[in-house]
Amino acid sequence: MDFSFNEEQEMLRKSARQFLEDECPKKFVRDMEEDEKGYSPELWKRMAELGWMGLLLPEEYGGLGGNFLDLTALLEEMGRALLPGPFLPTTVYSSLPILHYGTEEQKREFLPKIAEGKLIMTLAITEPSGRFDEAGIETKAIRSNNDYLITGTKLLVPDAHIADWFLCAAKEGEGITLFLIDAKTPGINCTLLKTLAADKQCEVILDNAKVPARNILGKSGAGWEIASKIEQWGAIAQCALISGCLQQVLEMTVDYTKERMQFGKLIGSFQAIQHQCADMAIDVDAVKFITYEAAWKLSQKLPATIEVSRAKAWTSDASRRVCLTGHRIHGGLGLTEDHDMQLYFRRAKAMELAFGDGDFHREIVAKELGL
Amino acid sequence: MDFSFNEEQEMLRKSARQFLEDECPKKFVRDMEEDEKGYSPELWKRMAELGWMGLLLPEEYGGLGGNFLDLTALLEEMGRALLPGPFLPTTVYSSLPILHYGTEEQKREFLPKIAEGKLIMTLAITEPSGRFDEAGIETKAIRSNNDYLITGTKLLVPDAHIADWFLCAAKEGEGITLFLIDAKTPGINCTLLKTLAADKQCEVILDNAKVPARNILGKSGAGWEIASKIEQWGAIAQCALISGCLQQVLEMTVDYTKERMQFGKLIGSFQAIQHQCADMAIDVDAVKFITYEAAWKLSQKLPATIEVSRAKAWTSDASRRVCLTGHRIHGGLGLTEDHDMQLYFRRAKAMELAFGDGDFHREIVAKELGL
Amino acid sequence: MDFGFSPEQEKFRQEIHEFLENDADAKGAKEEWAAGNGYGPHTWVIMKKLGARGWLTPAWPKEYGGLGLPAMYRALAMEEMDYFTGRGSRGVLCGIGMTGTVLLGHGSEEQKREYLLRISRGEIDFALGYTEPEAGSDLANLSIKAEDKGDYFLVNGQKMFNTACHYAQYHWLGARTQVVEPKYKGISLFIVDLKTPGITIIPIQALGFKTNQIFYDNVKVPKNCLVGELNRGFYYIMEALDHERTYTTSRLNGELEKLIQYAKTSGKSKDPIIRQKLAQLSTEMEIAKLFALRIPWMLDRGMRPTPEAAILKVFYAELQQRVINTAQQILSPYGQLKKDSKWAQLDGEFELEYTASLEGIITRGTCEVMRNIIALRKLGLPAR
Amino acid sequence: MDFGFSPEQEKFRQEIHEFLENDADAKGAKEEWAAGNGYGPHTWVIMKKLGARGWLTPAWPKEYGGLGLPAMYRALAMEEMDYFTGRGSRGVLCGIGMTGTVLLGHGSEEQKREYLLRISRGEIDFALGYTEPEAGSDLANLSIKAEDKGDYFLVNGQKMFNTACHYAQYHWLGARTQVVEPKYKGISLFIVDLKTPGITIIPIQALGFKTNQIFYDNVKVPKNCLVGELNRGFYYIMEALDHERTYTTSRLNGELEKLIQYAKTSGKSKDPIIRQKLAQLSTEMEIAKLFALRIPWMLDRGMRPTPEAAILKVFYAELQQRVINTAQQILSPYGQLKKDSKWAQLDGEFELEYTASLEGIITRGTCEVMRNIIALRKLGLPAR
Repeated sequence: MDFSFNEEQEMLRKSARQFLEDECPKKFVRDMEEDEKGYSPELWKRMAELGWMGLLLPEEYGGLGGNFLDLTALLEEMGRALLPGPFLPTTVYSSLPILHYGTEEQKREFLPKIAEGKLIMTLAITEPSGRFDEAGIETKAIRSNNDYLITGTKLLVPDAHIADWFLCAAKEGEGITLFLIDAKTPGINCTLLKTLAADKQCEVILDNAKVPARNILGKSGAGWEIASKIEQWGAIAQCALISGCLQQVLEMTVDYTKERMQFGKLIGSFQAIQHQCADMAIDVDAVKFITYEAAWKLSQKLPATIEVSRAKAWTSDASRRVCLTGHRIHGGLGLTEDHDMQLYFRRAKAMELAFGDGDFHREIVAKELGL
Repeated sequence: MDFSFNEEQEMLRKSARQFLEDECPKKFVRDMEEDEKGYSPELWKRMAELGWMGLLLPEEYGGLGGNFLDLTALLEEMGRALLPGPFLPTTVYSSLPILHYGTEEQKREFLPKIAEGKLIMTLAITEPSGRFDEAGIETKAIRSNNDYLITGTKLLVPDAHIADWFLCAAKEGEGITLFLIDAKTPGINCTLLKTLAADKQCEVILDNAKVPARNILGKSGAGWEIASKIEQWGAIAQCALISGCLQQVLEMTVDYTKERMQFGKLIGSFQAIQHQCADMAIDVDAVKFITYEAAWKLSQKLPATIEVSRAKAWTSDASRRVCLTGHRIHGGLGLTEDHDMQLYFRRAKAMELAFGDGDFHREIVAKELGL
Repeated sequence: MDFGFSPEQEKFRQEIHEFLENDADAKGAKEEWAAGNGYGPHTWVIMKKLGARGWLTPAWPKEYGGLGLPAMYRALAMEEMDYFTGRGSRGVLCGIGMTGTVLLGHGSEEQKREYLLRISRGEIDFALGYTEPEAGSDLANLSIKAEDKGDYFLVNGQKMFNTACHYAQYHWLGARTQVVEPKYKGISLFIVDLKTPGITIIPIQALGFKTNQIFYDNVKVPKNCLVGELNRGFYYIMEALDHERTYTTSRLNGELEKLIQYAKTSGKSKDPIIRQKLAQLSTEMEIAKLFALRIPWMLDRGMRPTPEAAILKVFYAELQQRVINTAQQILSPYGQLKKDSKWAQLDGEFELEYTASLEGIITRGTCEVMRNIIALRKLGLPAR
Repeated sequence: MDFGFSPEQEKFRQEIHEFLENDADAKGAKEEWAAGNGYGPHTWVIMKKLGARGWLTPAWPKEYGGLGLPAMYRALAMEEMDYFTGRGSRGVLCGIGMTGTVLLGHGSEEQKREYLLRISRGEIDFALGYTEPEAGSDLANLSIKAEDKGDYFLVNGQKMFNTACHYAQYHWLGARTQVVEPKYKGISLFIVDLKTPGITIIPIQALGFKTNQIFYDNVKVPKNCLVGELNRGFYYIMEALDHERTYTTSRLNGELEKLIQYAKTSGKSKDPIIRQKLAQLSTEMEIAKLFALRIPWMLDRGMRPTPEAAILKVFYAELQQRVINTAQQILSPYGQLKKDSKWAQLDGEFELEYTASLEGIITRGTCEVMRNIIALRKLGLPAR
C-alpha cells in the first residue's frame, strides 16, 4: 500500500502547476471561452515541447513512456487550472487507442505527429440518442470497394472544429467499426454547439464521407471493444481532471472562509461552515483515492472495469456536491462572472456528464458485482 | 385553505393526549413489549367507552360518524404515546372495509361489536413474497358447496394472536376474494413473530380452513379493489401515527438540547445541533402537511391515490431521518433501554415498512403522474 | 382543515391566468425576464395593466390601489404572475414586497400617498438596497453612511448586488445613521430617487442575471425620504423580509411539469430510477406548495410567519437544486446545451437554470441563516 | 502509488485467516460477541491463542510480545479478526489500542513489564474509563476526582458507558487531578484493578450491547498506577484516540457481501433501484477501505493521522447507517424479524444491526466532533 505519488510524478505535478499558473491563468481560461478555436496553438506547442502529448506513448513514437498514474498527476493540474483545449481528445481518446489497437503503419503515421503537437485529433462516438453504449450508434459505414462511405450524426464531439482527424464509431452490419477519418474529407460538416461550460463541443454530420478501408482501427466489426476501452480511459481521465478541479475549489473556499468576516467573526469559525468544509474535504479525499486506485490498476495493466466505474460514479456526484458547497460558502460573490468559482461550477458539470454520469456507472458496477 | 384542525378535532386531540399520558405511559409501552398479548383489555375497554373504536362508524352502528381528519388527530396522539395494541387492525383495516363493502347483515354483525370494543379484528394480506400487490397473493380459496376451503400462509399479520376475526385475502381462480374468517376456525394456526419493534406481528397458516360463502366481503374475485383501498387507508393511518411519533421525537430532542451542557455550553447553542434540529422541524412540518392533505382528501371522499402515496413515501423516509437525528443528538444516553428515544426509533421502522416503504409508494406516485 | 380554494379564489386566479395567457405584453415581459435583465418595455406595460386591475397588490387597502382582499389572494395572484413571467420575478418585487409593506406599517401619510398608489399601479419600482461588500448575511454590519445635515441626509458609501438599479426609479436604501452596538440599532431606511446627483451605478454580470454595484458620493437625500423612525430600519427590514421570503411555487412547479412531460415523450420515464426521482420531486413540490400557502394563511390570521418563511425558503431553494439536477440527468447529455444552440432541449431552459438557480440558495438569507432562524425562533434553542 | 499488498503481507493475512476459520474457539467467540456481552470463555481462549502468535500486537516491539512489524500488519491482523469475531470487536480493544499505545509511549518501565506482555498475550484487558454523565463529547469536562493522599490517590466519582467493566481486569481511568482552566490540563490517567475495594459496577443494557456504570467510593489507587506525568492525561488520550478511531472495514464489508448475495439469490438484484443502491454502497465501501488503510500507512511514515482518523470515523459510521438501511429495504418486510424468530432472514443480523449500529455514529467521538477536527486540524479553519 502506498498512497503517494512517486518522486518523478511529484516533479511532473510541480512543474505542470508552475507552467499552468504562468501560461493558463483564469484570464486565459475566460478568453478561450470566448475564442472560437477555444485553445492557443502557441500554448499547445509549448505543451508538446514539455512532452505532455506523448506522455503515455513509448519512446519509439516520440513519447515519454509514462503510465496512467503519471497522466493522473498531470491531469489533476490541468483540472486545477481549467486548461481549455483538445488535450484529452488528442491523447487519451485518440493516441492511446491507436497505440493499443492500431497497425504499425497507423502508429507510425499518427503517434509521432501527436507527440510533437502537430496533429489534433478527437473522438466521435456519441450520437443523438445520447447513450454511451453500443446500441446508441446508428451512424452507418457501407463498404464500397476499398473504401467505406460513412453517414450519420455525431454529437458533443469535443474540439471537432479544430481537429485534423477523427476517431469515429460507425455501424457496419451488426457490429461497430472504428475509423480514422481525415477531417477534411468531403461530406463532413462540423457545427460548434453552445454549452454551459463554453467548452467546444460540436455536432459532426457525415454525409457519405469516403474513408479508405486501411483507416479502420482494429478489426472490422469489433470496434466496440475498443470504444469501451476508450470510454474507460476517458472516464478515468475525467475523474483526474475533476479531482484537480475540486481540490482547487476546496482550497479557494477554505481560503475565503479565513478572510471573510460576517457577524464580527471569520465565517470559517462558524460550525455550519466548518462542517460544510469538512464534508468537502472528505469528498475530495475520496475522489482522489478512488481515482488513484483505478489509475493504478490501469497503470499495472490489470482489469479495472469496476474500479473505473466506481471512480466515475463517485466523482461525478462528489463534483456536484463540492462545487455547490463552494458556491454556498462564497455567497453572492461567487455568482459574479468575475469570480473563478462559477468557472469551476460550469466546467464540473461537463466533466460529470462526459463518459457517463453517476447512475450510468453505478449500473456498470452492479453488473460487475454480478447483480 | 386552512391548515388547522377544527375545534372538535382539537378537543379530541387534547382529551386523547391527556388520556394517553395517564393510561399509556412509557412504562406501559415497555410492559406491553414483554407482554404476550401486547395490549391491555382494560385499556381497550376504556378506549371503546371514549368512542375511539367507532370514531369512523356511523351512529347507527354505534359510532361517532367522524372522518379521516378526526382519525388523524387521534392517531397522532396514539403515535406520540406509542400506544400498543390492535387499534388500527380492528378499526381502519377491518371495520372500515366492512362499513364500505359489507352487506347490511355483515355490518350489523360486526360494526356495533367493534364500536363497543367487544371484537378484535385484523387484516391478513401479506404473504411470504413480502409484496403489497395482487401478485403477492398465493393463498388459495377453493369453493366447496356453500363454503370455501382456504389454504396458505399469511405473514406479519398484526395482532393475529388476539384477534377474534380475520379479514383475509385469497386467490379464487384468477381474482382475489376477501373473506371474513373466525379466528377459531379449525385449520388456522397462529405463531407470534419476534420483531424489532416488539409489536405483535404473526404468521397465520390456514390449512383448509372452512369459511362460509356468506362471509365474503364484497364480490367474489373483486377483492383486490377493496384490498387496495384498505392499503390506502392503512398507509395514511401509519403516516398519522408517524407524524405524532416524530413530533414527540422532535420535542424530546429539542428539550434535551436545552438541558444538556458540553464544552461549557448548552448543546442547543451549537450551530451543528441547531441546524440538525431545524432540519428535523422542517421534516416534521412536511410530514404533517402532506399527511393532512391526504387525510383531508379522504375525508372529502375525493380520489387520493397520489396524495396517500406521496404522504407515505415522504413520511417513511422522513421518519428514518428524524429518528436518526434524534439519536445523534441524544448521544449515548438515547441508546440505553431505559431511554424513550430507542422506543421511538424501533417503532418508527415498523411504521415505515407497514403498507409499503418510500420506494414502493414513489412508484405509485410515478404511475399516477402518468410516467 | 381545507386544502382547496374557495370558488371566489378560483375565479380570481382564473381571471389573472386568462389575462396573462392572452396578453401579448405578458409574452414580451416573459422574454425580457428570461434574458436576466429585469424590466424591459413590455414588463412596464404589463405591470401597469396588472396594476390597473389591482392584481399587483390585492391585499393592500383600496385607498392605496389594493383590493382590500386577504393575503391568500395576493399569493394566488403572485402564483399566476410567476408562472407566466418566468424566472427572475421570483416571489415579490422590492416595491411591492419591501417598500410597500414597510410604508403601509410605518410610512408617513405623505409617503404613502406619494408612493403606494404608483407602486400598486405598476408605475414605479424600487431597487433593494441592503447588501454591501461587507454586509451580506450580516446585514446589520452595513456601513453606507447617512449623516443628518439638518436639512438633508448626506449619504456616502457603496452597495453590492442591488439588482433592480438599472431599471427602477427609486433606491430602497438601508444606511447607517448611528454608529452603535449592537449595530442593528443604528440603521435607517430611506427612499432615494436614483437620479439624484452623486449616484453611480456599475453593472455586474452574474450567473444568469444582471445586477449592480451602486456608489453614493455625497448624495443629498431630503429629510422627508427617511422612512419611519430614525434607527428603527433594521426592525422594519426584518418584518418585511418575512414577506420577501414568501415564495410562490408555480414557476418551479411549471419547470417540473415540463420535465415530467419531457420524460414521457422521450421515453426516459420507463427508467425506474428516473420514475423514483420524478415521483420524489413531485412529492417535495407538493410540500413546498403547502409551505408556501401557509404564509398567507398565517398572515390572514394576524400571525407573523418568521420561522415558517425560513422553512419555506430553505425547502424551496434546496428543492430547486434537486429539480435542476434531476433535469440535467434526464436531459443528459443535452442539458449542457444553451438556449440558442443546436440540439438544445426544452429551449435550453435547464442549462440557464443550472447556474441561475444558485442565486436561490444564497440571496434573501442563506439557507444557513434560515436554519438558524428556525432553530432560534421556532424551536427556541439558546442563541449562545 | 500501490494499491496492493506485498506477498509477505498477503501471507501474514492468510495465516490469520486460516487459523480463525478453522479454530473452534473462534466460532465460540464470535457467538459471544454477537450476543453483545463482550468477552466470554471462548473469547478469552481465542485471545490467548492469537496473543501467543503475536497477532494481537504485531506492531509492538518484540520485547513486549509484539512482532516488531509495521502498522500495516496490525491493520491486516485487525481486519481478519474483525471479519471473524463479528460485531462488537469494532476496531481496537482498550488494552491494545489505548493502554498499550499510551504505555509504550509514556509508561514507566515497570508498567510496561507489568502490563504490556500480558496484553499482547491476550491474558488481560482494560475497560475504557473516560465517559461520564457530564463528559461525553466534552471529555475534558470529566469530574471523577483523584486526590493525591501522599501514599496513594483517593478516587471518588462515577463513569458512564464503561463497556468492558464486566469482563476486563483493569480500568483505564481518566480522572481529575487538578481543578484548573482550561480543564483538560488537570486530567491524569490511571490503571486501576477493577477488584479494588470501593468500586461498584452497575450494568446498563443498551441497544444491542451491554455496558456499565461504574462508581468509585473512596477507592485507594497506588501511586505507581499513575500513567506518565500528572495532569498530562488528556494529551495521552488524544494521541491514542487516533488509534482507537482506526476502524477496519472488513466486518461491514462482510455484511455488504452478504447483502449482495441475498439480493442475487432472492432475485431482488433485478430491481434497478436496488442495483443502484448496492453499487453505490460497494463504491463507498471501497473508499472506506482506502481511508482505513491510510491510517497505518501514515503511522508507518511517522505521521500522526488525526484528521485522517476523523475522516475515517465519519465516513465509516455514516456508511454503516446507509448499509443497514439498504439492508432493511432489501429484506423488507423481513428485516424487522429478530434472529430467533420464524422467517428471520440472514439470521436476523440486520435487525440486530439496525439498532446496534447507532453506537457507531456516537461513541469514540460523535460525527459532529469529528467534523470539527477535520475543519480545524486538516483545513486550518479558525477555532473562533
